[in-house]
Amino acid sequence: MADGGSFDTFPKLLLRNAAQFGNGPAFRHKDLGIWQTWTWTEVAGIVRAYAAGLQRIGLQPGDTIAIVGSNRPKLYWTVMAAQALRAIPVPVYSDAVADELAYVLAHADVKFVAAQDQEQVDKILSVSDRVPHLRKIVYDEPRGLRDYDHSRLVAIHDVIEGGRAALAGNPALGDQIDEIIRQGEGSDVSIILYTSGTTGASKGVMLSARRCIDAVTDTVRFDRLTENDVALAYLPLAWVGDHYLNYAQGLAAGFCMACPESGETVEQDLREIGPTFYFAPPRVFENMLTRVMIRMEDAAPIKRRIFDYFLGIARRHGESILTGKPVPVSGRLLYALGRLILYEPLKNVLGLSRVRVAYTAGEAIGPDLFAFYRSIGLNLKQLYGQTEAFLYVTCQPDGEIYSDTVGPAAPNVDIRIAESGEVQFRSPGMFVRYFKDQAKTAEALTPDGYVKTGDAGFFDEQTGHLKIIDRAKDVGRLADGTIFAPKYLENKLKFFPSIKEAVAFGDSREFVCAILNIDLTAVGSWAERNNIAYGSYQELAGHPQVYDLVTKSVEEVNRSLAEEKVMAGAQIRRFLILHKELDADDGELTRTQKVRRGFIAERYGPLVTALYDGSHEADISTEVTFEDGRKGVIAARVKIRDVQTIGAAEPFGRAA
Amino acid sequence: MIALGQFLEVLIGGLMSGVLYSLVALGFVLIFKASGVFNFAQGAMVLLAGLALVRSLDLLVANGFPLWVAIVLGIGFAAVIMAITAWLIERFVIGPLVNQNALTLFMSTIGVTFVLEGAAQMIFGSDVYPLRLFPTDIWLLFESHFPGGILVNQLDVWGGLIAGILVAGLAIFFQQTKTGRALRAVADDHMAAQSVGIPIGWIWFVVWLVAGLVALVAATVWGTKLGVQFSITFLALKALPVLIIGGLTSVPGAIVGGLIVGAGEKLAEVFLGSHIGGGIEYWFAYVLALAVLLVRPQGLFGERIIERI
Amino acid sequence: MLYREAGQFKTTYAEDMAIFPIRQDRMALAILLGIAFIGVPLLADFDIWPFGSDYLLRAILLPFLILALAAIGVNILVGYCGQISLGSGAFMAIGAYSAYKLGTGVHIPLDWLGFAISIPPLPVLLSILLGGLAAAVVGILFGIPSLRIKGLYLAVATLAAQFFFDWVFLRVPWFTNYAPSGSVSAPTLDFFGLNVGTPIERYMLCLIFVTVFAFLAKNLVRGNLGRQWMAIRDMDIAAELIGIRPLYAKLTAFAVSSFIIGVAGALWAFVYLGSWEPLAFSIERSLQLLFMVIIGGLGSIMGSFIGAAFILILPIMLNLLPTQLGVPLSTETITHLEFIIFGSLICYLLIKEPHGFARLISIGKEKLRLWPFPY
Amino acid sequence: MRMPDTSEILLQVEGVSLAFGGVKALRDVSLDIRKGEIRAIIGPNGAGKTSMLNVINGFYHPNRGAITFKGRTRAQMQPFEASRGGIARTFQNVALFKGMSALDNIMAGRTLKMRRGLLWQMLRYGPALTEEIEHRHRVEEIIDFLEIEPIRKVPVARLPYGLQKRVELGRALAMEPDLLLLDEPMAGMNLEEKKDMSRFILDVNDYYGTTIALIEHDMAVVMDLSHRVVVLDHGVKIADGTPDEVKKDQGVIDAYLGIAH
Repeated sequence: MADGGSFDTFPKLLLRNAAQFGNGPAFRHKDLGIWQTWTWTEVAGIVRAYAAGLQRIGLQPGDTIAIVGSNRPKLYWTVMAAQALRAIPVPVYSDAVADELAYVLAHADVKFVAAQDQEQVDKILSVSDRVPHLRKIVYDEPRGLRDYDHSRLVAIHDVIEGGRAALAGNPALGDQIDEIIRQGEGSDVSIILYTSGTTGASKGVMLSARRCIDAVTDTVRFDRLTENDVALAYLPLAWVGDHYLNYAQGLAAGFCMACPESGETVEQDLREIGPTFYFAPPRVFENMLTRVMIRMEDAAPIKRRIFDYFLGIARRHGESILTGKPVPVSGRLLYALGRLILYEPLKNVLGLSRVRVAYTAGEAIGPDLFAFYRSIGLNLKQLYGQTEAFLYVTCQPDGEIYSDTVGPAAPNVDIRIAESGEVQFRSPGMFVRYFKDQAKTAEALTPDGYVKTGDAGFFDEQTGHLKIIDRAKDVGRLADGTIFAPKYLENKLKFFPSIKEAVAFGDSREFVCAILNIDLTAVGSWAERNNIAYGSYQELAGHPQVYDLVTKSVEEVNRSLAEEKVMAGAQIRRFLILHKELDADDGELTRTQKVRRGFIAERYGPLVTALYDGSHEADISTEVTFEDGRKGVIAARVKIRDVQTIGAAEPFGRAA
Repeated sequence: MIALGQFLEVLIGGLMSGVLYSLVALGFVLIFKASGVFNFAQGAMVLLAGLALVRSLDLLVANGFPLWVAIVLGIGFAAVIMAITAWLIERFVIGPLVNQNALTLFMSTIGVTFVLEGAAQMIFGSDVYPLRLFPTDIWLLFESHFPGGILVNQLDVWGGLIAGILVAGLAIFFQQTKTGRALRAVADDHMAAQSVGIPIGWIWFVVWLVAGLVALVAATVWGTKLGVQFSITFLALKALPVLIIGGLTSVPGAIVGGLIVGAGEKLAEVFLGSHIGGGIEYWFAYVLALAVLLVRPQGLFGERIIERI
Repeated sequence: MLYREAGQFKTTYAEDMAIFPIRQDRMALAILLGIAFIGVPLLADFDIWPFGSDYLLRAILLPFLILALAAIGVNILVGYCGQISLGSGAFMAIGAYSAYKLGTGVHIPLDWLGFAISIPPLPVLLSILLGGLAAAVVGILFGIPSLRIKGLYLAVATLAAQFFFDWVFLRVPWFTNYAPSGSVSAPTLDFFGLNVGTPIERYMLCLIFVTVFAFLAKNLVRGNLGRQWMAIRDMDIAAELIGIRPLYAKLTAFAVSSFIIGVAGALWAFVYLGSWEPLAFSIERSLQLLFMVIIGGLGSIMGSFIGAAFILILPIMLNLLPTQLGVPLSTETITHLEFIIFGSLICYLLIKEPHGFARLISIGKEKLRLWPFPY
Repeated sequence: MRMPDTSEILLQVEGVSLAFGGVKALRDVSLDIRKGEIRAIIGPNGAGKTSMLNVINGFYHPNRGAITFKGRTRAQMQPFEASRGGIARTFQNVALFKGMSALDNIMAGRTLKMRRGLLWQMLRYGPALTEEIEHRHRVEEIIDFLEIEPIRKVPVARLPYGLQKRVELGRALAMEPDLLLLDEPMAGMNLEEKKDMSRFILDVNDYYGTTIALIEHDMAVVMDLSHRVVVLDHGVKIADGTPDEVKKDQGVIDAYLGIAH
């Protein structure tokens, strides 16, 4: 077992791992059909050569180097090599459109960019006139780049080999690189992570090496991660989660990071590698469960019966068995049978059977969804974090798991609830400041040095855990004063497999309405089974029977809201199903796939108006961006449904 | 020195038994032309037809029916059995295998062979049953020209006569009747035939039925000659080399091929067998077919195969 | 359901291309081999059920192993290379008689040249292998037509081999060492001083042969040669256009197939029958072998075993079941019933599952791997 | 688009005529294919395009005329000799080995490069295993190149048509050909698949430097992809030149008049 210990920079940790774990696997990458593997010793050698190569082409301490692409060992090594040279890596979301990319590259004053492939290189070249300091682009995959102007382009492979040759030819150079690594200090800026904030331009969060390692050391100890663990590195490189959970924890604990073959094969690769440490946002768990349910719908009746029966057993006893609470012997026996017949095989086909610790975070997870995974024996826990904290603010220890809390403060983290209800914290991994943005930095910090999270929450009295309700600024009230927490409602809606996205409106309004997205996979398969023909998403979304289906779900939500005193008044009275899927390319979702409520309200103004003026359909035309970047206009007539509410509230239609 | 008389006698005997091969081969050609199925079961169909005929005949005669009534009824009964067989084969084997490759279809007919052989013997018994429909006396011809004359079996003459009638009948059927013409359309192009509204299932049934009736005719001749028994199926196997020599798709080819095989193996047996050991008949036809294949892969009368990609 | 594949990842191509890349499959195979190599001899040694008498060993396991071996040979030609053969029985005969001649000493009098070729009796193992080799040589000869003729036509060519060799071994007394009855007996089974006589010894001998040959055959069919065979089978024109020589691919298939069938024939004669006549290798045998591979699974080594087991066990079941149920059937009826069942099964499988029981098993395995999902 | 570096002629067809019985598929056609170029052969249905490819790779033997490939002139050769000489092709109707996986199909394309004999393969040990692994590696590079990683172990019969075409291209690439003949590589594809396939064809030409001769019906694709175009009509060559030249040719316009494209 290892942790950050007394090491204060990542390159030093890398050298430590090479010495300590030598032939243990550091990186795996499914490439050319098999899991190519590099040991810690090999990686240390490659990074040293890479650093020498980067130095040769002009990377200086303090320079910024952007990294654009998906999870590839060479891109992680770029981070390491840059840090070895005391330069600052700046990972950028690989699916960022040209404008976003240009903004980050320019704002971070990058001199170098490491790009995955031709697609990313093209994107960078298309905005290079807006990035004044850009000197060189290094790339991983040479395909299609042969005829490009190579005065500014060089393959990472060539950089590494160049570095290797230089090291071989000049022993002093090696000493020099080692010296730079030795000189590295904990106060060095280790990385700048650009947040994809829900509002405004993204901010560059500067994290220092010492703080990063301190934070990581705590959680590695907390979850007892060792060099024998394996994690699948499939989250966006530029997201704090990937950098923390995989890169930083990997270096601190010495565990192996496995990079999938491609975006399409993540599921398959997850099955093969069988990670022991796993993180996924609730969305991923939800998709996973949806797919499980859809696939099970095609199963033979007897198998379905077995499935349902043992899920019932799991619901009753699984959670208790996992947390070590007393369970009757019959329950234990049935659960053991269920493990053999269902839970273990199911985890196996999902690729989760070796998972020791799994986390989810980013947004609230549906209680049933959460319970499902825990009941089949997956040690799924919640954490609450932020880029500004270098992830962890709170996390749930083993045995203290609740679906509606995010756990107590993580080790060495200070949390307080401001009078406004906002959660504020101080943590070991706390960011230094926003890059080139004094004003925003000041805004984010309290005078006494706490970070404002912008989230509203409170400590649960029974458990002592933190509960997050919503973004502080998003919590509103209906005209009659009822509390309206849009995300709370949306999460409830989204728990139904047929609903993919939900946007709730109601602040300062008479009642609550919602714009919904159906889930094409789930509803499509339902349509097939019910012989409903459809030619497009739009057609399916507007189908009356689909509306009937969704109406039932919304009524279900209302029923559960009615049971909660505070929320009973905030039942959904009207909804519509949007004719297109909400899309990050159109700015409707953030890059982390969160809905941008304000933007949507504005973009679909006519629809929102119609929701509140009692009409039963409305026209809308919107501009959309196609996959290839072209723009076009989609026009549609969208139907609006009234929904039965439960209890006191009168349905809108009949009252009018 | 081989006497000319002996040679002619052997030749004629061979040609006549060749006619019998031709009769079975005809059944093959019919089915292959119409459905592209290489019917391994033709021999089993001969056995089935023969057993149905001889057993019903025996039963009727034993119950006091006059012979000619028994013959008519017996043939009618056997024909009905063949019709049922044709329907079953079309319905349960060939129909479901439509559009499969030739090899799969061929193997399926091996399966059919087993079913027919098993069922025929289970229902009608598995002994040797003598059948007497035709005279089996012998004629001695040209006694004035050759010492001892040339021995000719009357049955063989009957066989030749029947084969001739059968071929003529089939020619009329194919040329003149609506179903016959439809059959030829199907043979040329399944899709096209289907698109002009010819029900393919019906056509195939008719093809198998005709093949079954041809088998029945062959059974009458063979049964008279050898008695109806299981080994008939092996003799029927010999229709395979006959087909290969004549060409799979040619009716005249089947006749000529049969004659060649019949004459060839008899001559070989008599004039060659004495030198290298008897029983050449057993394999001669196959080796002859193999030799023909190496020279003319499409057979003597077959159509040239042009490969396309 | 029993599979736990998460975490079984491959870091080298050698691992990825293993015969059984999944750990659970390797375990199953190990168990099976353990039973075959250790369990059966132990049980037989202590006369424990079902090995109380030799019946199971002698009448079921022994023929099963040898016919499975022959079926592997047939499968290589028919299942992998797509060249139909109705003459497998002849190749078994060639293997058997060649091994017999070599095992008892060959004497070819060449009177017109004034001398004779004489080979003293060879050791049994060598005779058996050379018997296979002789079959391979004849196989190549009869494979040559396959370059010009395809499919059904080839079937007739192989029939020619069947009938010709039936005749040869019946009528040419040299092959039977001029035995007046035409029936011959195997030499003593002496393997490096080890005399194989008891049923269990015979069983072990065949088991070793089958295991080794199955392994070698599996290696061939998953290697370059196997791909060439399958390419010829699936689309010969395209195969030729990517540089596969039909001559080489087809003749190797004929050679390997005939070799294995020949060895099986020699084992059948020497180890199972002891003494035999040409009838043991008639066209019935050829059809039986063809049925084994169709029922077991064309293009599957495992299928050859399943097919052999099925074809052997079905008649025994047919004999036993009616008696158990109190409706004893005559032997004749059982034979006819057998015909009908085999025939219908062939048709059924060709229609519903052209790849035989092996495919059904692999579908079952896929289901287990995906459990609880249906697909 | 990058033009080929050389004007070296890789393949020269001179005065080739081909007839089946009375049907004349090709009449005195001459054309050349230069090293490194993408050469399109177009023409209305029945113009003799596929026959031309069949003549080039030895599947049909021309009645008259000669073919010079890599400096060697020949009147006839067997298809496997053509493949040995470095000519690979794909087919109008996908001609994959249906019973094999995508990986095995492409591996089969390596046959010519594999040397180990039957006995080594039987043991699958030592040199045979090394060879198998080495070629698997090359094949994986092609799989990566064509972006078919997720389906490498799927039996090709289960693949959708567009992917089958890609596997077929992979099999041809596995031969590392000097000349790649593509017979309607985009027939029956939707727009998206056509775009992908065009990209792959360009990439093959660019990355491997393979000379490509292709038949295609989609004129837009032909004009985008090819360096030079030859037009056949009823077995006769009616035009030959750059896409722009061919587009303006009156004979071509007439030949295509009334034919829906």
